[in-house]
Amino acid sequence: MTERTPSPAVDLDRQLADLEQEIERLRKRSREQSVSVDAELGPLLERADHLRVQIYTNPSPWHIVQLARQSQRPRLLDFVGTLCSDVMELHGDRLYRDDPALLAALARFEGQPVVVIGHNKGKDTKENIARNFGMPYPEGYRKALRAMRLAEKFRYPVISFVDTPGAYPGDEAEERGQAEAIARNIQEMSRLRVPLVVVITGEGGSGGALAIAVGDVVLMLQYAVYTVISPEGCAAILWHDASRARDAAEALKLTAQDLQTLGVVDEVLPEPFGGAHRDPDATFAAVREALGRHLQALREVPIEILLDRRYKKYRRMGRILEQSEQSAQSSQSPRPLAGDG
Amino acid sequence: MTERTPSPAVDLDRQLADLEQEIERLRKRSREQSVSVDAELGPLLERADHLRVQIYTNPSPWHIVQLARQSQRPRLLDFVGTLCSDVMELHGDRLYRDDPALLAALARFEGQPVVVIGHNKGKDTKENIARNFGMPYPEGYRKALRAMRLAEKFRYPVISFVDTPGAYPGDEAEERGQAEAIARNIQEMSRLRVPLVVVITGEGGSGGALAIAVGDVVLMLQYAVYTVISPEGCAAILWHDASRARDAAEALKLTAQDLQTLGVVDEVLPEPFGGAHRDPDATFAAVREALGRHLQALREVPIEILLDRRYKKYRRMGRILEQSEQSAQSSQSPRPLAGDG
Amino acid sequence: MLNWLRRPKYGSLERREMPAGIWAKCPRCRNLIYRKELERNLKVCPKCAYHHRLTAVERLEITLDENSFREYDAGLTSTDPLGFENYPAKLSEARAKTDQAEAVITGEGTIDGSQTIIGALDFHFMGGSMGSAVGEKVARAAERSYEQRLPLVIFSASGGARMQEGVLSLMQLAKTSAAIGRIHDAGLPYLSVMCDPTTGGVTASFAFLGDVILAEPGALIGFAGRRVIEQTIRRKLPDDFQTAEFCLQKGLIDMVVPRTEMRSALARLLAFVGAPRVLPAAIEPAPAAQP
Amino acid sequence: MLNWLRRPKYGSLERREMPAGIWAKCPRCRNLIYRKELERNLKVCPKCAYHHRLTAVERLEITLDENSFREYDAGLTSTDPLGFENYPAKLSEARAKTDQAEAVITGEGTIDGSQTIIGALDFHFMGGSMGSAVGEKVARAAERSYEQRLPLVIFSASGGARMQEGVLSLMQLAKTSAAIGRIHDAGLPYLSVMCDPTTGGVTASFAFLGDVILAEPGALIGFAGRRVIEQTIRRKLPDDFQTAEFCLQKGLIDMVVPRTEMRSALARLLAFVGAPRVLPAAIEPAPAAQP
Ligand SMILES: [Zn+2]
Ligand SMILES: [Zn+2]
Repeated sequence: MTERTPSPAVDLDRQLADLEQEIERLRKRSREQSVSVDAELGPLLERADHLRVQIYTNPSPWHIVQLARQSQRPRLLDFVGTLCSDVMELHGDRLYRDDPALLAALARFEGQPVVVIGHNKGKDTKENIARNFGMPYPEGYRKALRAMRLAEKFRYPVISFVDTPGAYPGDEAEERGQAEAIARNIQEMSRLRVPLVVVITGEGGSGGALAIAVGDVVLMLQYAVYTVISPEGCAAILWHDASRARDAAEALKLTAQDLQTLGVVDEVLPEPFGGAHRDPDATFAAVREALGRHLQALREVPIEILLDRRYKKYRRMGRILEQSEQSAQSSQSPRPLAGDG
Repeated sequence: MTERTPSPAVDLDRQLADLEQEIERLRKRSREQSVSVDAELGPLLERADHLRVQIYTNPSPWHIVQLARQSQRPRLLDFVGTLCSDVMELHGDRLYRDDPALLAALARFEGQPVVVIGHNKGKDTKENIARNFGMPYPEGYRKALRAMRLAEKFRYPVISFVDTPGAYPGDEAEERGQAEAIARNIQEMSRLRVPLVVVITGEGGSGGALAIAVGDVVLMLQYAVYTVISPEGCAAILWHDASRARDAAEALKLTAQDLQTLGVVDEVLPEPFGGAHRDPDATFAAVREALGRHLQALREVPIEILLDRRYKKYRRMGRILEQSEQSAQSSQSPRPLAGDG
Repeated sequence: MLNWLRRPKYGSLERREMPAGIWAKCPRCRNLIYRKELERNLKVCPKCAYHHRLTAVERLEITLDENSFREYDAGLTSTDPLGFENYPAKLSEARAKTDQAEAVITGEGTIDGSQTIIGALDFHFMGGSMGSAVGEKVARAAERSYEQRLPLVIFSASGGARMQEGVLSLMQLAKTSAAIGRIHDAGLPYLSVMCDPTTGGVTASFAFLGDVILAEPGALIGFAGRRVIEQTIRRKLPDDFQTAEFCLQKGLIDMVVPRTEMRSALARLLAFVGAPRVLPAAIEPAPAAQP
Repeated sequence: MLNWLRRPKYGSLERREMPAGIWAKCPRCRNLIYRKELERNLKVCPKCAYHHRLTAVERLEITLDENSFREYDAGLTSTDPLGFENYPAKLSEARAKTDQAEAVITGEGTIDGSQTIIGALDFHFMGGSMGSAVGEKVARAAERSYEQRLPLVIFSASGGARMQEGVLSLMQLAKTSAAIGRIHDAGLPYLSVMCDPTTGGVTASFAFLGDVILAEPGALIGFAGRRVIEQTIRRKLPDDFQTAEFCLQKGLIDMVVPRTEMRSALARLLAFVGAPRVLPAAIEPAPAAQP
């Protein structure tokens, strides 16, 4: 994975993009010059369809990034509206503002009370502007924490839906403590005394996602992504070339499958061929089944054991090497260092 | 106390005000017309001195209001600077802003670690503008709560110095939840798991004072005041005449002595003749002695007992009447009411 | 309105929440509304949705299940601890005007079958101001919630602390907040409903300490008064300043709920937080017929 | 600087924090400073008080009592879990440049006699970025604080998460924050010191979770980068945006403490929170002379 030549999947993706460009060019010529291009177009369309099937069958990470960001992809309100009943939205952090980019609600899942939180991305420009494209301010995270404290008080599980490009990178968000709000949530979720189930449904954008994504169980839709930095941002920093986002998407290991392998995601929920938006009901059904199963199992775990498991789960994450010559000394018995001055 | 004629004390105070006006008039005439007014002035000055002694010996509530607001009166930083060592100021609510109207600090009192909070009034216009005349925004109260939580974590007592005209009545303070911040502090102080000693040193202005004035022991300087509404505000509402503030000061029972009688204040700390600013060291000594004595006593009380006492202390406050014909029924056994429809 | 809870007690004068007559003029839209229609609509203007202020009795009537209410501490009243000019006379006047002993009614009842402790402040009684008696009744309600492990619901409508009781009224902020603190410690739900107006000391204590805070549309909610703020900042405030909708946007309250939906919202919340259910007699199994 | 802690370990290259030479040019005031004077002044410019960045070793040297440091987990390093382009080479380069195995040094020591667990991030090592090893060492330090009932002090200097470890680096935010949460539960003090720069993932985890948060003057402190913010809001940011002083005013940190006073500030805080004291040998009572 360290080679810089595109993977076969990315290659397919680029072929498709080139083809689509060619098809569009042909169609434009046909319109402008009123000539028929069917003869040329036919094989191209066929080839494009074929490529699409190939891509959907085994989409590249970059293609999955596109699917995760897809504007028709089911959003938080679709999930909550379908999976929950008796939804009562809670507003505000009781400190500064109600942040429409983050939803907090009391609701019932399969008849049982739960607290639901989630990034509230919109489906169209108007919704997205109203909800800041699902990018919370600190007050969004603080509202989520307030809702989670209610869950803790009433001993109801928390279900968190993750779908954000990231925490909003604005000056006012910084001034009001974006970092503090995220850090606080992460810490408090690591010791919240109720079961926490996270579903990453679309974009899991770095700290802005993690701020509501610490859980006993982290589920992830097949074509969702979860990453420490956007592929574009990564490419810009590493190669000073945002257009190399495809390569970055490969390198970052941001797909559900990769993350399960890395131990970050507990279960990947299958999506319909072509993505969740092609058959939302099937997607909802998969989420419902997994949520029900995990909540049921978590309810039976005594809370101290649950907290200990949760702690150890995150405590294990990452890959380290303890060099043999030193680990025996350092890990078990700290030793003084020889100073040189 | 329901009569509307001024009390003797208020009367003295008015006589002095009239005399001082007359003296100033004479002196002005002497300056402007270069004439000697000594013959006229002598008896007036003598009479004024006499009146002052009478007033300081038994000051009226309105006069005590003036003493409490006196610009030369020792301020928070005087108390903390004199009574505490190793003062390390804490800043900010970790949410929005650092409020200079309210101080929070780690410090030592008689060598023991304590957390100090207090309204930070200034001594001159410049200081007062910087510190908003000791009128906190919500973030001031939230900073105080954060400091109290640290005290709770480290099991150190809290000393709170109260001296404010009130919580700042500005639009932004409202928008950021002034009421919520005060309510939260009051609730949390009622169950904070460390000893809490409050010293009302100057103006105890309503909810803005109470927000840091719930304590196991509430001490009050002799010429401090503590009131639900300013005398001016009370007069304006009751009589549509703010100039009747003297009468309101009488009616509101806002002096330390009155408040001890009402059970709101546990101990009145004597001030030097003429007020704390006439001999600050004596004032500091009185506060130091009382703080030391009460903290010592409170340290020996197991925390559950302390919390229970604190709860009961506030639970008892107020004067009620339970009407005999109903109280036997209502208080012990709720009864259904006869509906008329 | 349902009228099942109304009862004369200090009943010297007729009830006067609204001027008598067949027609009522809406103070917002100025339309003349047939009074019976207004009452049927829970005193919400059918033309402009203006929420007329309710008495505490009316509030309980439209919220609780019929005949489910048992009042607490009906005879508990404030005294005149400071000997404050005119206070006894004002108390008498308020009692005559409202038929109530004090500015809050507390008790227990059911909302759509969910058992709850409930309180309702009455703005018609000295502006719903909180003196010793209001504080005591609210604190006792909270303590009963604690002892009986029942939820607590409080409707606030108050101008603030009752200055005629001086600092003792301020101390009611501490008394009520401490009592609410206990029910939070016990993991019991407390729902606070802010009605027009909820200002001053009541906001700086129990009204803002709810697990969930609801408000009626258009309700004035704030700590400091508009005039004081305008004098302080030397600017005019916008019209919507300190309205329920404004507070919602500022993140200070959870929901703005129209009066006609309040009862069902509370019922859903109480069911959510697991209030004990009392089944209506009608659906309890009938005793087997004796042969 | 004191030099008592410096030691070659990955020692392939000379230390290069500042370009060699007798004179150093201050990047802020542009004055030429005699390098020895700069070192004596803890790398704070004597002309303009600019705080030059320190290595983790330098940080520990000027903070801890001489020879009091015992390092933890010195050999613990990140691997290349994603097979990320060039990452192994970058790690080698950083090791060569800094003589350190990773971007943080952790251990235990005393500050003016107060025992503490301590960590210092090193911006010179891949921008102080937090990968698995940095997260692990910080988490282990927190756990040792928990187990040994000792305070924890962490100096942060970091550009954020280490993207070459992908989401595993993001998970270090959760790992470290959870470990800090445990020491808060145990009532143990944690002091966080933010040095220039402290940004990104480190701010969104342990750096902002201190009981008391200190910062060096002028330190850059923030979550999102200035350029990203400016692109987002389409405005230029003021010069002081995201400085320590700015954060102090915004209520986000407790104190801005000059480097020359940091050791004594930490010592006072540790004494305040009751860190166990280790008396210097010199003032321990001498054994009685044998006759
Ligand atoms: Zn109307
Ligand atoms: Zn310089």
